[in-house]
Amino acid sequence: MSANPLLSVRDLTLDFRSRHGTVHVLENVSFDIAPGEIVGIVGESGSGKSVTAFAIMGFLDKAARVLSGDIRVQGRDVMAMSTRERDLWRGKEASIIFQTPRTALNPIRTVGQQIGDVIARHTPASPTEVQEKVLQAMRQVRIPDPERRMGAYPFELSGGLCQRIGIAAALACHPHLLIADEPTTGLDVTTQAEIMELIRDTARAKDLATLLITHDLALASEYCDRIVVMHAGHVVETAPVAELFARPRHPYTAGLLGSVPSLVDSIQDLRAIPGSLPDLRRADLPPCRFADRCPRHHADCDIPGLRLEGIAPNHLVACRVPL
Amino acid sequence: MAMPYSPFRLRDRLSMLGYVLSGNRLHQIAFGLFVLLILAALFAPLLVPHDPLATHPQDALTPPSATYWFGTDQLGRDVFSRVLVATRLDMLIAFGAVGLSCVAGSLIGVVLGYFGGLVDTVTSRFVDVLMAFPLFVLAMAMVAALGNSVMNVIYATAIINLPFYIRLARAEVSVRRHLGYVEAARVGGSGHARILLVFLLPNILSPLVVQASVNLGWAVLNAAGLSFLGMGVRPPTPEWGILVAEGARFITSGQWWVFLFPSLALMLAVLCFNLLGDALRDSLDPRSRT
Amino acid sequence: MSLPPILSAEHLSKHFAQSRRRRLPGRAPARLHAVDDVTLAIHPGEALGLVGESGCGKSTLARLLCRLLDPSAGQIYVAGREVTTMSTAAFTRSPMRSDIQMVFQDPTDSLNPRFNSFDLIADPLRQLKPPHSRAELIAKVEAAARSVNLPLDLLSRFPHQLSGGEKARVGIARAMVVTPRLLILDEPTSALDVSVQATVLQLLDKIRRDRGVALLFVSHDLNVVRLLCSRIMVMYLGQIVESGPTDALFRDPAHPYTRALLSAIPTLRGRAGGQRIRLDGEPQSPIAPDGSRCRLYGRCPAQQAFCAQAEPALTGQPGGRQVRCHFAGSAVPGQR
Amino acid sequence: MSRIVWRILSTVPTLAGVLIATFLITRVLPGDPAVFFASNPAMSPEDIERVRAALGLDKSLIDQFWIYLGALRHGDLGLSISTGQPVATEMLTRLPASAELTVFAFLLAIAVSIPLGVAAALKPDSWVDQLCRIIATMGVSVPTFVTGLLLIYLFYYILGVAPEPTGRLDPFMFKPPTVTGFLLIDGPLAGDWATTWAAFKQILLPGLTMAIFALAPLARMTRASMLNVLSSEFIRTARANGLSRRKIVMTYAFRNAMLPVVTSLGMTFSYMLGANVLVEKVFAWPGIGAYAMNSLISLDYAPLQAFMLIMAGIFLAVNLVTDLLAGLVDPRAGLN
Repeated sequence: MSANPLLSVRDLTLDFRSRHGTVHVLENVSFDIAPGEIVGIVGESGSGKSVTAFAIMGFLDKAARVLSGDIRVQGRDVMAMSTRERDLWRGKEASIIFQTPRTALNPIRTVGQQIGDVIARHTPASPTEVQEKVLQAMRQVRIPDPERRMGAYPFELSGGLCQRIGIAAALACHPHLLIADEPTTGLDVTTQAEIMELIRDTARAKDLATLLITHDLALASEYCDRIVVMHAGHVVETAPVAELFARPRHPYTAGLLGSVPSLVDSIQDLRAIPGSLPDLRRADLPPCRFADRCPRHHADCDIPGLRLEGIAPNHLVACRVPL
Repeated sequence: MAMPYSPFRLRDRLSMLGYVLSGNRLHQIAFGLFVLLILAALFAPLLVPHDPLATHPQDALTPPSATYWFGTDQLGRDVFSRVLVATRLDMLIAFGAVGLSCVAGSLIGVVLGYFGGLVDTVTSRFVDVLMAFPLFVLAMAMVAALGNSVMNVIYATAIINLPFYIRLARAEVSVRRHLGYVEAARVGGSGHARILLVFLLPNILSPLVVQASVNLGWAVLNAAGLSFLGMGVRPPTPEWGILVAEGARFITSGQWWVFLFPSLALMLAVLCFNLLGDALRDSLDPRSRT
Repeated sequence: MSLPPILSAEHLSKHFAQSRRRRLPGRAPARLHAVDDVTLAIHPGEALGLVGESGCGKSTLARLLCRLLDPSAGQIYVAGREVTTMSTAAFTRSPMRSDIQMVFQDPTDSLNPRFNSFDLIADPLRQLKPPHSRAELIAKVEAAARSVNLPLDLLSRFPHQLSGGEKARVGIARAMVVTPRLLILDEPTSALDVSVQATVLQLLDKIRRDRGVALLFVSHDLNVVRLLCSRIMVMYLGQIVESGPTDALFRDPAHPYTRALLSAIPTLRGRAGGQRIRLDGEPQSPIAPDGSRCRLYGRCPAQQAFCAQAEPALTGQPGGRQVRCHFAGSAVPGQR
Repeated sequence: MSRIVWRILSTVPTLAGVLIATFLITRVLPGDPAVFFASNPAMSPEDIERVRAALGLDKSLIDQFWIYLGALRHGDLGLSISTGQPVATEMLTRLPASAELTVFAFLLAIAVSIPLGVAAALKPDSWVDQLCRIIATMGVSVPTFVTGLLLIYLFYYILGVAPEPTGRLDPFMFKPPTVTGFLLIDGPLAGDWATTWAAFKQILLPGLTMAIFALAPLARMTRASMLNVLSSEFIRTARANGLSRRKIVMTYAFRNAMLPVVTSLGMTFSYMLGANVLVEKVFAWPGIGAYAMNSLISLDYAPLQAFMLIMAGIFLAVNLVTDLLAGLVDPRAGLN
């Protein structure tokens, strides 16, 4: 892990209490992001990737209970912040953008006003200055004709433009950390490429630590520097993109790569992962939550205390019998 | 031959009801009240301590006592017996009116929502016109036009509730008619009638049942309101609205029991239906179900 | 191909009148051109891919071909017989109904929540090919379940008790139980996780190979279509803009839109053309499109002034390909 | 702008339906008004016919309808049979009483229910939320006439703080000169504070009764709408961008939550108009509800017809205004 991370998540363990018992959502989740680095968290639904993002931003709902862990952004303990501190921190130091860009915007307020609200909240500025900064923020995300568009309502703009507005608002106050939670789900392929290029270029230009949450391995491979693979609330592997795809060490990562259509030549080469996610409400979850589906399952796997360990430089894996 | 893959059974439904009730004290109370109301409606004539119509002039306007639990009215009739016996009539009106409007309204609404088109436009306009009138006054006018009788109160109440079912069923169906399972049924060879009856109607039953439960309360209010004004059911028939109207005369002279007990009965019945509606809403809402 | 097509369509169009509420009084109703002049044929045992972005009309086209919607113009032939003259209701009652079946996008939406898996699969059988006995019904339903690798003990479960992959398989079993000759699949895997998607794709390929069932696979995901289909049609704003064998289309996309689409797909293997092709500007409105210019005009990186004056026609190219572009087959300035 | 005109025009068919319905309702009421007039035994059958002709009852229904419309154009609502007075005049003297009561109660209900609903939504399961829930459930469960009677019993008989429930003003007090017809406005205009205070005391109990009736659905709706908006994605975005709680609640949540509430205000107002009949009876309020009821009992159809027409007209107007109001706030309606 990098020497001077901007974001560091250490041993984050949390569960949800529901009517049907306790759901063990995350266990010992750890990873870092350096300034200017784009890290992708990849996993299937139910792997806990969005919960991780929400924990960083302080968005967990009441049912969630953090059992252990430490989240630091620029060395600052995020979970120790008061509500007020966190409100002033969000949007200024760290921002998050969501999927379904249109519903993520207030339908009855112009997009310019909405970006302006963020600027006015975090920087002392006169109305005309705010106006100028709104235009600046819109130009930064390459919105054509911002003077006209700032008076538009979300319903008058396409999904791609709405997502640009979301990014403009998130980046308006120049945060150091950007979390993008499935930012292109529901957008067309051509729009998706534009949004992802915008995120990548901005991260590079502003030295922004970026966390991309996605279920799309191919997308992550194209735009990220490093990938964190999650399965059932565990980080199972993390490595630089090229290395992860060239030589996956965790059987789950390998299985995932085998099931991605863009990575194989013919349908016969496609490999599905047998079985399904374990029920996270189980009290007796095995140390390795992939054990029941794993082709390499071994007696050692059932010994408690499985940790994410370095297997090569910058390459960590949580497996007793890595590939 | 035994069914190898058995669908839902009654027992499962009952256990689900138990599960829903177990969660909420208020819902249990509502359900208990509902059972009491039904029992009272069925067996009131057997349970009353006095003849509800018999007058005891010497006991006129006596406050509640061991003999007369809720006191007596100006003619010495037992208020308790009258309130209890009135349950049957009020329940008959409520269930009759809601049953009629629910069945007719949801059938109309389902057809309108599914087929749309000109008939839908015209009928929706008609419903708009109906809703433009104060519905209670409309019911008054209808009872006046049709004549004072219990059946006419039921019809009038049913008609003013009709728009709600038409609108509800129409909205629910027009949301669902483009859903995958309806298209799948068409690809699977089902005709329109079968899609309506087998696929759509059962799936919109939940909101209809919730609406019906709330409407039972409205129907009771409506019937009582009509007879309070001297329309519909006529004295000396015991009916909650009439009892309240009769009691109202003695408020300013301090005989509170004559109006209070029928009022309480009325309130409890409506409260019970409203709480039951909430309970059903909670239990039938797919988001709150497991 | 020597065999006659199972399903073919000629000059098929579907226009939707815009709702009156959005219309201003005194103006003619605007019409949304969802599908415009589509001609295609699907042969037995073939897998044809239909690709396009949201709103391009691919789902409407699928529903037209499935006789769920009546076309505004054009003809559909099932095994050479014209069916457009029949009403959708009459088609539902005809034996051709079982020949063409459909699998829907959202596995949750497309399963009646009040039926268990057994009844879900049995329903089309009861309507279209009523079995003679209950034993026969059970046997056929179980066979359909086995053919999609659905464990039989799941047959008594209700949709909300099934996982996404299991629901998708129930949906396929329901279509397969009446032994169709063509399956129309409307984004059947877009709601599934990749590892589940892989099983479903392999299952569909196996069904095609083992039973000779033709597939019309509608998707926004070119990579998925590439694996499953031998031929691909690309749609843009209601029109087919390019069609051809999968390999050729991927190797050498001829239409600027196809090229942009291909270049936008994230991939590990390094892009063939290298550079991302951007489509700038907003798409034209699908409502009453201007018939005198190319529908990609305004976004096309290769456009010439001429493109704004004439709408290109879909023209045949060598190798069984078709392209709707004025510059198809010729070297385009600034391209390639 | 044209959309506003369009919205206004869209009430025309409903208005036409209302006219036809009011006309028909009174024609199917039992009892021949002419016979009622002629109940004097001295009148011969010829006299009855003459009265009938004078009332236009011998013409066909269609002709009668045109006569009815023609009279309406001149503001002629016919003659009351029981009093012999023009209905329009009687209505005008009574309408202010009803209007004052309804508007008073409506404003009271809005002033209480909206803050209550918002507060309940901001703190789910707190005491405010419980209070809101109790009020909402009780409000719809207690019949208005029972509420009225309970208030009279409590404040007039037991506590003796309220005046006797006999109309708008003590019979021994002089009405201020009529400007608006609302005593609470005309009193201060005339500088007559004693009368104003007396009128206020009179309107308090019936106003409260009606307000309690209207409060419940409004509070419930506000709470539900506010909860719905607070859980929506754009509120999450606003929080993610660190906006202040005040900004989020007032600018982002409240304005959006009010859209459906404002639209439902028209409906609530209509219910209150209907409830007027009962409240006016309980408090001997000299309004149009009581007037309509009396004419209904004496089968005097002209006042009833006028009452229905006025009620429906007010309903349409209020709905139009609330729709336009909501449309001005909501850019999606395209009104501005």
